[in-house]
This record gives sequence, C-alpha cells and structure tokens, in this order.
Amino acid sequence: MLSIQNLNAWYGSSHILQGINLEVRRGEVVSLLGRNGAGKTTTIKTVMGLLRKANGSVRFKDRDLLGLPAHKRFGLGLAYVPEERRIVPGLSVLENIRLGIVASDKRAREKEVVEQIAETFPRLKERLHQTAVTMSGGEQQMLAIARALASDPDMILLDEPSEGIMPLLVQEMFELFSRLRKAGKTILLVEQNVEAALRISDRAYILDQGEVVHADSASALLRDPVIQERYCAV
Amino acid sequence: QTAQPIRIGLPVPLTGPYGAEAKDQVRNAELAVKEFNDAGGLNGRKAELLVRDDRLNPGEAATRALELIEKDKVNFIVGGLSAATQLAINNVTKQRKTIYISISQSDAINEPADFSRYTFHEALNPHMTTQAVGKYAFKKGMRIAFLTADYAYGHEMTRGFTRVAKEVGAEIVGELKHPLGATDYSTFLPRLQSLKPDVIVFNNFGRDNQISIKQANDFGMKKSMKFVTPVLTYTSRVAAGPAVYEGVIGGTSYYWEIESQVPSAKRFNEQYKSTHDGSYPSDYGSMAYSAVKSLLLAVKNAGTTDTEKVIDTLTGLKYDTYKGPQFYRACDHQSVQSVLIIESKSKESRNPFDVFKVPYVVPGSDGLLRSCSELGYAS
Amino acid sequence: MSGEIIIRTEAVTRRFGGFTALKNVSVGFEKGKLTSIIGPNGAGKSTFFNILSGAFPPSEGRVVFGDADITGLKPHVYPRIGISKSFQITNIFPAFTVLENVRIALQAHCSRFNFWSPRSRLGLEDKAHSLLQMVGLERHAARLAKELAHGQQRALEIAVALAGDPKLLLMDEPTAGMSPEETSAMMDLIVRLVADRTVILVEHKMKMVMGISDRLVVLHHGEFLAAGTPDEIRNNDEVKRVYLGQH
Amino acid sequence: MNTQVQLLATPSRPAPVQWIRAHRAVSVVLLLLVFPWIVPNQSVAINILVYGLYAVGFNLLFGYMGMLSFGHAAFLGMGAYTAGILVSQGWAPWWIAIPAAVVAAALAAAIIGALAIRTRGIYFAMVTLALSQCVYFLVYQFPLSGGENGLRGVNVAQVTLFGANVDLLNPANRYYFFLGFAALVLLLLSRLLDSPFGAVVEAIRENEARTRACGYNVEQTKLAVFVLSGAICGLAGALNAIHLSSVAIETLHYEMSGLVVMICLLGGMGTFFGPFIGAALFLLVQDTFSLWTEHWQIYVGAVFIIFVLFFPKGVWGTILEKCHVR
Amino acid sequence: MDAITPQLFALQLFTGLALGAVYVLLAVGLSLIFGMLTIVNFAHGAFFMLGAYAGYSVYQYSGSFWIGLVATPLATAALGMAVERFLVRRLYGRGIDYPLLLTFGLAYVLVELVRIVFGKQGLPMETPEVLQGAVDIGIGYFPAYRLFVIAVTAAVLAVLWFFIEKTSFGLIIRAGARDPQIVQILGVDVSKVWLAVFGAGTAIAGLAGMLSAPLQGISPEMGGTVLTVAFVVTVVGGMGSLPGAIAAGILVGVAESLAALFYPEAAKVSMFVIMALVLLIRPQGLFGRSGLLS
Ligand SMILES: Nc1ncnc2c1ncn2[C@@H]1O[C@H](COP(=O)(O)OP(=O)(O)OP(=O)(O)O)[C@@H](O)[C@H]1O
Ligand SMILES: Nc1ncnc2c1ncn2[C@@H]1O[C@H](COP(=O)(O)OP(=O)(O)OP(=O)(O)O)[C@@H](O)[C@H]1O
Ligand SMILES: [Mg+2]
Ligand SMILES: [Mg+2]
Repeated sequence: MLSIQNLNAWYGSSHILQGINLEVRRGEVVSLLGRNGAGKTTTIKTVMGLLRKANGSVRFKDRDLLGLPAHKRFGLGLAYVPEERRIVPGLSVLENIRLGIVASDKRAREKEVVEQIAETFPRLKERLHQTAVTMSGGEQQMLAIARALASDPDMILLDEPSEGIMPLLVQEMFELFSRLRKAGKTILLVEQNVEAALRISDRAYILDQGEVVHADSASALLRDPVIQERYCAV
Repeated sequence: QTAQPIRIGLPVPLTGPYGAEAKDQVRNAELAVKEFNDAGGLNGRKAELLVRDDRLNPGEAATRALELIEKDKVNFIVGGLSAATQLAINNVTKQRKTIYISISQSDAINEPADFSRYTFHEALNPHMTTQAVGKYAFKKGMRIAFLTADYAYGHEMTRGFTRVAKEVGAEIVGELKHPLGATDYSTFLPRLQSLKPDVIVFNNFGRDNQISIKQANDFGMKKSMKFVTPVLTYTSRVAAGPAVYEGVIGGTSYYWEIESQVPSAKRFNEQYKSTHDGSYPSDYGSMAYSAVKSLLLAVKNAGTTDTEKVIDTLTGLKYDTYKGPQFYRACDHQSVQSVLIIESKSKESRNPFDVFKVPYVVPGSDGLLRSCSELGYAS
Repeated sequence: MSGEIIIRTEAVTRRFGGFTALKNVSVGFEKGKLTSIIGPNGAGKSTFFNILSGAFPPSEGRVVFGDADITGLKPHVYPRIGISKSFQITNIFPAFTVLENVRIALQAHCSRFNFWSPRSRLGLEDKAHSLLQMVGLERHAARLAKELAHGQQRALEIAVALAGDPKLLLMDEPTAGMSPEETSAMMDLIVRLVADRTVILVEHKMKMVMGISDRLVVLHHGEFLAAGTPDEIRNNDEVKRVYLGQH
Repeated sequence: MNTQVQLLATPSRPAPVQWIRAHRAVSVVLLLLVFPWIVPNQSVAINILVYGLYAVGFNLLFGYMGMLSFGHAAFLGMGAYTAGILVSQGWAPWWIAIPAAVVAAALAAAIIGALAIRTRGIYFAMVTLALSQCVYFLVYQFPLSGGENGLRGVNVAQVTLFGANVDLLNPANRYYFFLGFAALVLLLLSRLLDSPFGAVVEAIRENEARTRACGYNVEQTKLAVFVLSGAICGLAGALNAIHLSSVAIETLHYEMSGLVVMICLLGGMGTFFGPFIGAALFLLVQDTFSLWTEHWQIYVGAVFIIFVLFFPKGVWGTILEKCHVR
Repeated sequence: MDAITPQLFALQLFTGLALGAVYVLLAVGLSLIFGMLTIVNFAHGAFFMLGAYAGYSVYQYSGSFWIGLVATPLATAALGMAVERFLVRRLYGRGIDYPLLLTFGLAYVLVELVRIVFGKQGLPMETPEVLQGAVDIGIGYFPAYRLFVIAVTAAVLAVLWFFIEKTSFGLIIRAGARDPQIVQILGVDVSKVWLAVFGAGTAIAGLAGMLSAPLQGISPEMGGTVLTVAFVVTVVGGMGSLPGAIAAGILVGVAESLAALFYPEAAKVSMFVIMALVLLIRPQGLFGRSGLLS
C-alpha cells in the first residue's frame, strides 16, 4: 500500500534521510523503530508532505506522493497523528474532531462520527466543549488519535502515540490499534514503547542515522536478544 | 564672465493633500520666471526655479530650505503652503539671512516673535480675511456660531471674526473646537444646531472644511442658517461638489473672474491660459506668480541680487502684478491688497472654472490689517 | 515520613473556570529524595507541578518551600531561590547554540544586571561544557538547538534546568518521546542528580518510575490518592484499579 | 549576532569583515567620520546622521530584542520638544537642553513602556502606535509646543567647545558636533550588547518564557531596553531640533515611527551599520526620486516591499550573510 | 453656551452610537485578517480608500449607488486576494512582523497609484437620493444615510459571525489561523483559506470606504485616520474578536461623542485614553483571549 524507495530528505542543508526503503502492505501494522534523532519523524513527515525537500519515490495506492501537495494526500486515505499532538489551540474538543472530517466525505455524517469517537474515547465525550489545549497531555493525545480516525482513513501514520499516556490506557490504546487492524486499516507506527509495538505489529524497520539498518518480522525481532537488550530495556 | 543665474528655491507640498495647489503654484512661478527671462532678465542674467517637495511637513520644509541655501546656494526662497511650513522656512531663512517670500496664511508671521527682516508676505493673513468676510456677512443682531479647527489658523480666524462681530453688533453664541484632520463631525453638530445660530462659520481649511460643511448639510443645517468660511478655495469646492458648497460665502485672494474689473488680472489670465491649455490660474497658485513676479521686479529695480539692496527695494515697492495695486507694509512686510468675497454657485455653468460669484471686492487698505503699533512694532 | 521536608503544599486547590483540577491537596516532599507524581491522564499532575514550580498560583492553599511561604511569587523568582523546572513541552532557545542555551541559564545566577563587562569574561563556558557532558550533548555543543532531534532537545532542556544548580528540580515527563536507550541514560542522570538535590518527577513510564523513585505520590481526579514507596504503591489496590492496570 | 557562536563555529570569512564585526562601533564611527565627503552634500549627511541615530535607538529594541514598536516617534518628539522648548524659551543652554531631552524621552519611554510591555507581538506594535498618538495629542495641546505651527526659534547658532567657538550654521561643523554624540552612543551600546545584559536581551528575543524560567526578570529587562531605546531616540530628536532650528508636530506623527522601521529594514536589523546605511539609502532614494517625480512615494513603497520580500536582512545584513557571518 | 438639555444629551448619545457603528465597520476587516491570519494589514486604510474610489467610479459609471455597493467589496476583495497570493503569501512562517512591514510599504504604493489615476484632489460623492436628508428619530433629526450605514454594519457583522462560528469553512479558518500544517494534513488547502480570509477582510475594508464616501468625500489620504481608529478599536476589543470589535467600536464612539459635548478639545484623545485604561486592566482587550499571542 505504501512503498518508499530510496528516499532522501533534507532539513535546510542537513541531509537527514539517506536512502530509506520501506514497504507497508495493505492491512499490515508496521513499526518504525530507532533511537532519538534516527529520522522516524522525518520519514513520516515526508510521507505526509510536511517536508518538501525530498527525493526518491514514495508511492501510496500506486500514486506518487512526493509530487502532491499535503492536502491532496489526505484525500487518498492517509491520516496522521503527529509527534507533539498538535491540537489546534482556540478550538474546542468537538471542533478539533470536526476538523478531522471537514475535508472528507464524512462531513455530512458529522453527528454519527462524533458519537462513534465518543464511544471509543469516553474521556473526550465528557469534555466535548472544553477548549482542547487546556486538557491534560494524555487527553490531548487521545484527541489527536480521535481526530485522525474521524475521517475513517485507510492508512494511519502514528508518531509516538503512547507518549504521555498512562499505563492503563497504553494497553487500551494498543488494543485499539489491533482492533483497527482487524477492521482492515493499515498502520505505520513509530514507537518508543518497543515491546508493546512489536506485539501488535507484523513487521518492523529499525532506523539509524537516516538509514534502515534492520528489517524483519515483529515476532523475530521480539525474539532477537540484541534487540531485546537494546530497545526494550526499560 | 557669464553671470550665475538668479536662483529661486520653491519648496511646496507636491505630495500630500494640497498637491494640486502646489502644482499650480509651480506653474505660476514658472510663468513669472519665464516672463522675467523673456524680458531680458537682469541685464541678461536669467532666473531659474528650483522646485522642492516639502510634503506639507514643516520639518521637511526646513530641511529643504537648508539644502537650498547650503547646497544649492539659492538667492531667494519663495513658497510654503501651510502656516507651519511657512514658519519653519522663515526660521531657517531668518538665521541665514536669505530673502523669503511667503505665500501662505498666518497671523503669527506678522508678529514680532517670528518677524524676519528677510521675509515678505505675499499672501493674505487670517486677520485681514476675516475683517473683509465678516464685514460682508455679519449684520447687527445676528447670532453667530463657530466650528473651529483646533490650531493656530482656526484660532486666528475666530479671533478676527469675533472682532468684526463686536464691531457690527452681532452676537457670538458659541464655539466648538474640533481636532485638526477630523473625518467625522457628527458629534459636534447636534450641539451647534441647538445653539440656533443665524450664521455658522467654519474656521477650518481643506478636507476639514469640505467634510464639516458636507456633514452639517446632511444634518439639514443649511436650511436654517447661513454657512460662512473665511477662505473658500476652488479645490475644496471641486472636491466636495456644488451641492455641498451651494450658497457658502467666503474670502479669497484671487478669483479669475475679477478680470472684468482689473486689467492686470485680465493680462495674467491670458498669459496663463495661453501656456496651460486654456485653464485658469487658481487662488493659491496665483500667489506664487505674484510672489516671484514682485521679487524679480524688485531685483530688476535694484539692479542686483544683493540681499540688503533687494530688501530695501521690496520694502518700498508698489506693484500691480495680477489683482490690482499692492505694496509691502514697512513694519511687518505684509502685502496690503484687496480681499475678494466669493459665493459658491449651485451648478457649474460656462466652464469648469466658473464656480463662484464675486459679489464684492474689499479694496486693499491698511485698515484691514492690525496696525503696526497694535502688533508691537515701534512706528 | 521521616526526612526533612523541602517543599510542601497545604490544602492546595486549583480551579479553571468551573472545573476543579486540583482539590485540597496537601503533600510534603522530602529533601534529597526523588519523588514521582503519578496518576491517570488528567489527574492534575501537571497542574500540581505548575503550582509547585510557580507557573501559576493555587486558587486556595499555600505552598511552603523550606520555611518560606512562596505562594504567588513571580515566576522568575523561583530559579533564584533554588527551584528549577523542565517543561513538559520542550522549551529552549531554538536559534541559540546548545552551548549558549546552557550558558545563558548559568549566567542568570552570577550576573543579572551587568551592563558593562564582556559576557565572555564571566567564564561560564567550562561549566556549560561539563553540564552538557552530563546530559550527553557535549558533541552537539556548537549546533543550533532547533536542529536537535526531539530526544536531544529534551536532554538540553534538562541541562538548562540544571544550570541554576537548583536545590529542587521539577521535571514534567522528562523522558517523554525518548527511546528506551536514551531513557535509561536519562534515568541514570536523574539518579545522579538526586545525589546533591531534591527531584520531583511527573512520569508515566512505570518501569522507570518504580525503579528509581524513593517515594511516589498518586493523584486521581485532582485529589490525593496515595503516597508511599514504590512497593507500597505497586501493591495498592486502588492505584492498580485506576492507573496501573495489571502491572 | 552572538559572540559565542563565532567562537565555536568559525566558518571562513574575509578578514576585513571579521575586523569590522569585532570592532563594530569603532568602524561605524570611522565610516561616519568620512561620510560627509562621500555623499552629495553635507546637509544630507546631517540628516542621515540624525535619522541613523534615531534608527540606532529603535534597532536596539527591534533588532536586538525583537519587539516591533510603531511608536518611536514619541521619543524622537519628546527629545526634540524638550530641547526645543528649553532652547527657544532661553531657559537652558544646549549642554543642558540635550541631556534634558534624553531624560525626558527616557521618562516618556518608561511610561509608555510600562504599559506596552504588558503585551506582545503585533499587539505591542499596535499599542505603542496608539500610545504614541496620545503623546502626539498631548504635545499638540501643550501651550509651549506651538501646536500645529510647530516650535520655532530653536536657534543654537554657536557653541563653545573646549574654549573654541564653533559656528553651527556651518554644516560641516554641525555634522561633527552631532557626530560626537552619535559616537558616544555607539560605543556605549556596543559595550552593552556584548555584556551579559546583552545576552539576556537576545535570550528574550528567542524565548521569553524560557528566559523567565532561567530566573531573569523579563519585564524589567524589557523595560530597561525600552527606556534606553527611547533615550537614544530622544537624543536624535534633540539634535534634529537644533539642526532644523525648529520642531514640527509631524515629528510625533506615526509616519515617523514607520520611517524608522523602514530605515532599519533597509539597512539591516540587529546590526551596527544597518541604521546608518538604511538612513542613507532611504534619504538618498527619497531625495533623488522626489526631484525626478512627484510620485516618488510609489518607488519608496516599492523599494520597501522588495526589501521585505527579498532582502529581509537589509543591505548590511545581506552583506554579512554573503560573507558567512552569523 | 447654552445648557445641555436632556434631549441634546440623548441625541448626542445616539450620535455616539452611530459613530461607533461606523468605527466597528472600519475595524472589523482589520480584526478579521488579524484574528485569522495573525497578520496586521497596515494597508487596511489604503483598501478603505480604494473602496471609496472604486465605489465612486462604479457610481459614476453606472449611475447606481447600489451597484457600487455590491461591486466595491468584490473589487477590493479581488485586489486583496491578489496581494495575498503574490506578496503576503511569501511571508508566512517568517514571523509576524514581515507581513506588517510589507503592507506598510504597500499602503504607500496604493495611495500613490490612486493619486496618479484620480489626482491628488479629493472627489465628491453624493449621498444616494433615497437616503438624503434627515429623519426624525424621536429625539431630533438624524441623517438617514447614517442610519443606513448602521443597518449595513449590522448585516455585515451578522453574516460574518454566522460564517465564522457556524459553518465548516469558519471552523477551517479558525483552525488554519492557529496551526495551518495540521489543517493541511487534514485535507484542506490552507492557501485557499488564507486567500479567502484576506479577500473577506479587504472586501469589508472596501465596503467601509464606499459607505464612508458620502459621509466624508473621497481623497487619497482618507485611509490614514481610519487605520488609527481601526487599531484602537481592535486593541480595545481584543484582537480577532468580533464581539470585541463591536463593543469597542461603540464604546469609543460614545466616549468620543460625550467628550465632544463636554470637552470638545479632548474628543480625539478620548479613544486613546480608553485604550490605555483597557490595557492597564485587561492587556488582552475586552474580549481578547489572554495568551493568544504568546
Ligand atoms: N527542523 C529541523 N532542522 C534541522 N534538523 C532537524 C530538524 N528536525 C529534525 N532535525 C534533525 O533530523 C534528524 C532526524 O530527526 P527526527 O525528528 O526525524 O528523529 P526521530 O527519529 O523522530 O527522533 P525522536 O525519537 O527523538 O522523535 C535529527 O538528527 C535532527 O537533529
Ligand atoms: N486552563 C484549563 N482550563 C480548563 N481545564 C483545565 C485547564 N488546565 C487543565 N485543565 C484540566 O485539568 C485536568 C488536569 O490537567 P493536568 O494537565 O494537570 O493533568 P495531568 O495529570 O498532567 O495529565 P497528563 O498525564 O495527561 O498530562 C484535566 O482534565 C484538564 O482538562
Ligand atoms: Mg520523532
Ligand atoms: Mg501532564
């Protein structure tokens, strides 16, 4: 579904991604792992069109993404949960959710969508009219996920969704991802919570200094003692 | 040795709201210079004009004057289209002993504090304007109200009109001062209306004048009272349209129509028309003509550009350049001249320049001015 | 509780409009210990943290530091009396170099209004370098802070907070977004820090919190729920129910 | 911009530029010393000097602390009117009038600043703009100011310096007399910006909240810089009053505030040469175009737009950038 | 002078309200662009002036004030959109000061262009026939045209409010103002939103200019004072807040009117005094959200 070949990307003049190759097949959950600064976020941003200085090939549903402006990529069925949540200040929780569907064909069925979301995230339901940025860190994270799901995308890119979420909810969240997968969604997951991520993933890529240094099935990586030691220590 | 040309600096506000007047001043000054040069100059020595944009900003005017003196080494300066720029230029020329002919209205420049031996005032001043207009418009027992722009020009007009009102026995029922450059007068009008005056005098100028008269009109005030303004200009009348100014009475230094009575005006209009596509010289524009013309006349009479000698000649000069006889009064260098009373017509008729009637011309006399001793000059 | 209390709240309440984020919380923190504040999302941890660090005053109640009532002091006074914090969202000087970030923080404590002598004469560079070494950013000293990856920025944030040599260091999710590797490095760092000062931490990473904290304080629905050693908390049924799950 | 950066990262750059960077105040003063001989005439040079100094004051606030004020005309005007009234009324000689002007402008800045620094960003720009309009109206109404007619008679035709009589009607003398003040300001300023205080100023520009969390009193620092900036503008105003021997009420108009922004932008914000280069450029462009066409404002506006779009660092900033100086 | 009668006082108060309505109209375009794009449009006054000239031209050409009333906002909107597209857009992300500086320069250009095309002198604009004269409003006579301006202002505000608060497009605008990247990722072409907002802001500026023309005539300089008024109203009301602009505009208008009655010399300073007071008490303005700009 998503196929990245020989992707290079730059911030200004610093060459960050140096020839990434990566593939996510329809219905798969793929994890993107690696230490801080490895280039995970950069990869996702390039796919989403937030970083324009890039070359190589990024294809989604057989369409070339790099040539498309960011807003057109959404229409192809991509959704994104950004690293620092990026809840829109000044808007209420409800409005943030509505924002997730204004540009999609779901716009007409707003009520339905909101109800569905509220079911998944009861905490948000209580707070629909609160100004979103005044919510706690974890609540905001849920909102960011809810917003991405609202448009019922085919593929979701999640950048560290469990950051700042309490343990109880982290479990629930990963369960949610599993459910999404069962519902046929494709997921690209960036996580520092490596163990949990691998548990629900089919495959995983490990990035270092802008290159893919390791790629394997999740179960193999879970068993790999080196990986275990290096990434799952905490 | 070929003689240096006689250089006359002309700082005027080419940019800004009085750009049209300024531009006409340039045209008129050019005409005067041309006439001088065509007549052979000063024994073959030609005159030339150095036009500068003072942007109606006194600081800028002072800067331009400084540059004209220090860099361009001009012999004389003519110009200034507001009291403020006029006074700023005056201050510079006074210190640097340069002859300056001012062509804008203010009373301050006649007074000893700003008086400069090197400065002559071709324009009318508020006092003489109000004396002329007031005597024409005010009648015994009339109720008179003022809407005055809150700055020296406005205050000077009020002072002058108050004096006439006392003389003719009219009653001043009130005055409202508005900030200079206001664009909405609605907040002043209910109060003015409630004073129930017979005459309302708009002691303001330019845009202020146009807008305040227009809005007073909108409030229906013209139905019950007569509108008077000290200086009624052609550009204001054109900018606001005939309906707004219909029937408004005011004063001016020049309106082309006096050509039927004054031969020099006839000659001047013809000259101007022949060089400018048949258009007529404007009120403020023509002052620049007269200023340059009289200055160069003095130069010719003195036979030199030497500052002191030219001053001596100007002081005693009797001239009739465009509107009948004029002379510079010795104590304050004010040009004694006629004041025209004009009234705005309801519609343009013969040509676009035909917008005013001239019901009366107040002849120039010392009596229109504050006396030298009143001003504080030793006579 | 045994040791000396360095900072304590007395019946602190905080309301936002009609919503009470913090209800009547009285907690003391022991000197020289690492105390972590945990609790579900939205429990009021950050709110509590902000009140401790002086970002905003409580609606009711007092905050006492040592013997002094510090309720409602201006934010910039806190570092001067020895309280520093790292923000939950990274907050550094993006266009400064990494070194200058630390240097400027150091400078706050030796010269606030020196208009005259050249700044380089203060000799803070060495100290800055050693701080960077401590958080593992020495290599990046000359880079602009905005060019660092998220995790590195978090480390810088901590270096900046440490620059004031605070008696009390407050950290809101210092390891958020850090890889396990870096998290353990950070944990080590924090443990080292506790040697000379008091640290209060807000965190969700339970393995880490349990491993390094001396004490835990649990908030729930804006109220104090429990406090104790990691073991006590781990076995507290109530905490298990609302927060930890099957951990 | 900050010395630390240069110590650490030392990219190659031409030696002269490096020297100029290191001795920025001295080099500006040196340039100004020969300046009257490289521009068309000395009256222009004086204008450039005075406006340059005005821009130096503004630049301190905008270029170094990142606060865009649209009300600096107030301080220029306060300086001009204070010196102007003292001199024209014969109440004080120039050597009292000028310092008094600086103090008055600083006071005005303290009052306006105390109000304005409560706001940030564009808010700050608008608030300073409106407050300076207040000053405009107050001065306008003040009886001694001469109102719309302006203040005349600020005549300092001669000063006695070290026993020698200097004729200030001579433009060259006037220029160097003024340059003395400008040089003093520049040297003090360069010292100040290199000091730890200067580091705090930059820190505030970068991240206010962080600076506060580091233990700096941001409000105090902002106010101090604002007052200092106002004081320098006040000095420029006083010199301008003496230069023109009059003060126009337009000195306080918001267009004067805009003018200084424009000068800084043209020259280069946050640099030492910028203000003077900007002033020279602006005044020369304006003079040239205004002789050539009455519609010169269209060109001035266009130049301004072009700079905003393509050379936001201004002339000097762009030169520095080209020479790899951060 | 005569005593102030209750009737005069009432009329004065009403005059203040009416003036306030005009002020609201002047400020709302500025406030809109600021609130949504965080751009202070320093050329706001110039667009106001252009609106007056555009209205004048259409009125002259078509002979109908009403056609002018429709055509003017469209014309200034088109110009505003061009400005956004080709000038302002390049500056997004480069800090809030640059657009401000750019529009400052743009104002110079626009004013001068008008001088070249229409001359430096002012031009007259007649009040449309049906709205001429004064009508009795119970406490005295008041110009019909001013009442009309109040009505138009109310209509514009109602439409704007509905649009921003109640429609999806409004939601996008509000979100785009704060975090354009996110909005883009959610499938919205933000650049179109910006274009529309800038166009709406300049359209209102132009409409205000057209409506003001019969009140004060037309001149190239007419935008200058407007800018100051619009700034004060926006600051007092709280930037980007519609209710704020309304409350502030009326407050400023009434204060000015009452000052004109009791102490006319202070009429113009009154708005700045209000502003200073508001800043002291509520730095973010009457309806402003604190921290919006931090
Ligand atoms: N805005 C930027 N400008 C310049 N360099 C940047 C920028 N953002 C990130 N980088 C650099 O790009 C590299 C990759 O960063 P990226 O954010 O993709 O890492 P990451 O794998 O997501 O790390 P983390 O786990 O910390 O989020 C890092 O070395 C970082 O320094
Ligand atoms: N300014 C505010 N206005 C209204 N409600 C607020 C405000 N700030 C915080 N809250 C609410 O107070 C509650 C506590 O928030 P707080 O940020 O303290 O939670 P937290 O414990 O830090 O959560 P997390 O672990 O998710 O960061 C939340 O429900 C939040 O929505
Ligand atoms: Mg990342
Ligand atoms: Mg939190």
